[in-house]
Amino acid sequence: MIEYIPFIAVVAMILIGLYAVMFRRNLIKIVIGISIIESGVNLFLIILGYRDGGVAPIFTSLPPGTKYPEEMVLPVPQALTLTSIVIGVAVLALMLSLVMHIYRKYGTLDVQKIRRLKE
Amino acid sequence: MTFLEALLQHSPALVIATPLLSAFLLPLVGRINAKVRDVFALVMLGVTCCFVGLLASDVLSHGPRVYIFGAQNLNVPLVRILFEVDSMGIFMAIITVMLAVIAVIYSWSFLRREDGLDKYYTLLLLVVTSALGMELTGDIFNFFVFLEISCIASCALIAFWVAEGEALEAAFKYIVISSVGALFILFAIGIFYAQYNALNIATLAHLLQFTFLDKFALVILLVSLGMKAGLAPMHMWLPDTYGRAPPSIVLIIMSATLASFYGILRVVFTFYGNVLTTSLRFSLPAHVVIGWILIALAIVSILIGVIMALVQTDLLRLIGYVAVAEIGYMFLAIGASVASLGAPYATVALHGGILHIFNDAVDIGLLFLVAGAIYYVTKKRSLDDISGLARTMKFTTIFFMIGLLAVAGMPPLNGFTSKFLIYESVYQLNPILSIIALLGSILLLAIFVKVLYAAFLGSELPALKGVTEAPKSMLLAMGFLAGFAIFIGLFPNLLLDTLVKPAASALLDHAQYISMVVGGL
Amino acid sequence: MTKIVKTTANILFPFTMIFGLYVIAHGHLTPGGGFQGGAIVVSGCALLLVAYGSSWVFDRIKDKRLAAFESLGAIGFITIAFLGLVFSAVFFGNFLAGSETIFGTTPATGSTLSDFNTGGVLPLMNFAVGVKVIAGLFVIVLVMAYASSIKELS
Amino acid sequence: MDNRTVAGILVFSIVAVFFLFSVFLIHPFGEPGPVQMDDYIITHTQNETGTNNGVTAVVFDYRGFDTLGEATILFSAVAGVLLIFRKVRH
Amino acid sequence: MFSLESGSGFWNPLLWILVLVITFLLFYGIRGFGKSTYKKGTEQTKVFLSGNKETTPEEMHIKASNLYWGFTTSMKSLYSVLRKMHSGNTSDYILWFVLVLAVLFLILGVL
Repeated sequence: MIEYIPFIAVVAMILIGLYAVMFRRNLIKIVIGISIIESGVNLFLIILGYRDGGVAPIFTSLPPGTKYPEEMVLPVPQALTLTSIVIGVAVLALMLSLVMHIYRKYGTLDVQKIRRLKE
Repeated sequence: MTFLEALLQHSPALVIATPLLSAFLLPLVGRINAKVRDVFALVMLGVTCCFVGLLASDVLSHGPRVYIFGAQNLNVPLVRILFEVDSMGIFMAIITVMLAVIAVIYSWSFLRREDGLDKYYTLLLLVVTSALGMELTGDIFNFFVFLEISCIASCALIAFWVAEGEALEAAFKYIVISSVGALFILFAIGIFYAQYNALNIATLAHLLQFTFLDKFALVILLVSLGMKAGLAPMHMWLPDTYGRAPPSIVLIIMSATLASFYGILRVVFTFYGNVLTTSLRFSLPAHVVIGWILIALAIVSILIGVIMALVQTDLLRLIGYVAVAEIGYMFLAIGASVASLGAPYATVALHGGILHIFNDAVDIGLLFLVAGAIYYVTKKRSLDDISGLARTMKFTTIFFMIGLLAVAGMPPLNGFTSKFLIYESVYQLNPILSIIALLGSILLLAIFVKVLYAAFLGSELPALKGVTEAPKSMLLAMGFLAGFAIFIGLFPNLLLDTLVKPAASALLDHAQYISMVVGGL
Repeated sequence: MTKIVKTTANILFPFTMIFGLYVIAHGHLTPGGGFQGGAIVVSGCALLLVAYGSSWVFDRIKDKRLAAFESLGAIGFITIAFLGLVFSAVFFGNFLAGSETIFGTTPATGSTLSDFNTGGVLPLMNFAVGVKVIAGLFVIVLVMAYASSIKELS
Repeated sequence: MDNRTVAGILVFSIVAVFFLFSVFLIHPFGEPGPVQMDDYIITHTQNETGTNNGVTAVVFDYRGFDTLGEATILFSAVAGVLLIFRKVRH
Repeated sequence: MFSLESGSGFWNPLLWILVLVITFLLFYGIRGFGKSTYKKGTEQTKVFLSGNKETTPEEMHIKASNLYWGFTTSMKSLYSVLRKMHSGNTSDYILWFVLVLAVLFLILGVL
């Protein structure tokens, strides 16, 4: 059980984010919800690549006596997470600038009132 | 090695790199002169077209082509990203570049009076790049990256008319939907990585066991990509977006949507190709279950699309709902093909589905361009405010009628050819499906007769006295698509034999796709 | 903002800059790289935005110029990839690694001390990405801060 | 509680149960299953790419094309933000 | 070469056009019988609306939202459901996504 706690944290984060997107009415909170989902997925990728007692896969001044590859964490998930974080920043910037404009046009941030496009 | 051979060898990379480099250069080119910028965008897309054509001629005659980034040869664990171009991918790439060229030609006149055009062309080229990348890549994380590029760039383009609140609303909805979908796809990629420690599609397809986690990932991939492709009941973003984006952009967003649809094809046929025939509980084969799920969602899409389109008054939004119905036809064909895998009519259904991708791009694209022309000359969106346009806009009316008949599946236009294959093959699976598909087509005809009557026939309204014909470049763009519609309607076999049949066999022959990479080790 | 904030920002800004540039330059040796270092530099610039106000910064740095810099960074990155096509006959080829020229030393296997002259094209790519991220993130922060400070958009 | 909330909570809990159930089938934290790709990268980073940093080697060399896509995403976000705020000028 | 085979049937657009042209010629011939008695500018071409006055073209035009009135009225219950479904609310879009996700999880989880 104890070794699955990080995975439970991942699921909890994804579900909290999904809850915010589904049931919160404020646009900013929806944006925050998407950010939380993204953090959860990033955490998921990172914990997939962890090896017990591993060090970062960097050879500069590596502690002497470290056996590699057995004592290094996996590098690929870290690279994927890096990509994913930058994607998250880009999405966040675009979403927040849209929210700024929507607030000026609609005068509200309530998602139930921002629905001129329906039916 | 001659120059041409070298070019051919590197063309999978150049297909992506050319539009990408031109997108990076465009803000700098745009500082010189507006005219130079427009020509630059078109010329670079033309160069991309040449590379796609070169690649297509090679792939169709010599089989799939693999390109590895950063190394000459495949080596034992596939750590590098690679492109695997087969007939299906190249078929989609041809559709993408065709739509892009037409959209650029159309934009010349359509957006002449707008500002922010260098950003517009930059983002347009980026969406084209991302759609091409999704179609040619052989790496699942790379697919996700390109999906995100298309999501962000199209979102910014949807909000092009920032002065309208509705455009911003549509853009916000689009980015929420697509980023949530993309994050779920990333979660599924993580599951694959955890189980097999690979990110390459061919390797993963080779290793796939259809464990519970694989089923879980399959559901996430199907639903997320289905939402991006506009499958009901997750289609609501599509009419919003298509109705509020500039119509030239709709063509580009449509190519991204079709690339998501291609993603579903790839997932079902290649990724899970090895395990499709595994028996689940109650001795049901997996492909029957997946096929009927797709068929059910497709039927819902067709019915919701046509029924909702019937009551729309906003022309662009109406065509958006029709696009949902057309997506439903594609999913119907694919679902029927998966459900009856192995039967002779499964191949026919797949041919119909793949041909319908092309026909959908041409027909819906033509209708959007016509609606954009109407908006350009009248500045009105609602069908209630326009009437009698046939008197002044003769060419536009003709193009609209071609698009109308083609979408409704009337012979001898191109919509009929693919729908004919779909009806015939689906009938053998279950006659009721065929009847629903026909009913949808009839309702589509009714919808467009309404539009024809309301917009083009009838008396001339006093408010529309000064209306003239649309500018020449817009007519040229519409003419291209109308020409395609007629030509494919008259000679369907030309397209079917050269592009569609190889694409279908490439999808069905997943063993070849896998052995191109895994066997080469 | 008050004088305390401005003075603190004045003192911290150069250190942030230097640290960010260090992270970019040593991306191939220590944790970090173009993206991370660029983000650190932009956080220093955001400090200026907070301390002096966005219109003060907007007067001094044009967003168009920053966007052009960002394009240049992206073009630099893809140009290095194209150079791989020219010199090692494959797109994204690492043509400098092991060439014993600039950045061409191959480090000894196992734990080594940091040798700046390694990594092939990786330091160059880090630099290009660093330029791109600095300009790109800064223009996003700047435009959004300025737009939120004025009354009327569009 | 209206219908929407009830339906929302219902489907939300179904998805939650499936997510929770699925992650317990993944390998435990700290003991990755197959590692052939990552071990190859760790052992070959220094002589293939000439860099000491395994993560940078993956980001810029082995999966450099992803990084190009990532840079493109940032570029398109900047272009998008500037497009949306194009009317904001002095 | 020009016919599209589907395994159970075929479709030839050129043949279809040939049939269409022949039919048009036939109808053109039939039309010729009545043409001789048709005279322009006489009582024959006047509009007759049961003795009512002819309205102006602007009044004759039916607006798009009024077309298919009968169909939409008879399908009122269906349309009220569909209108409620297309609420235009961003959260609802995600709700539909999660709903489909849950249904498919159940289907593939049970099987």
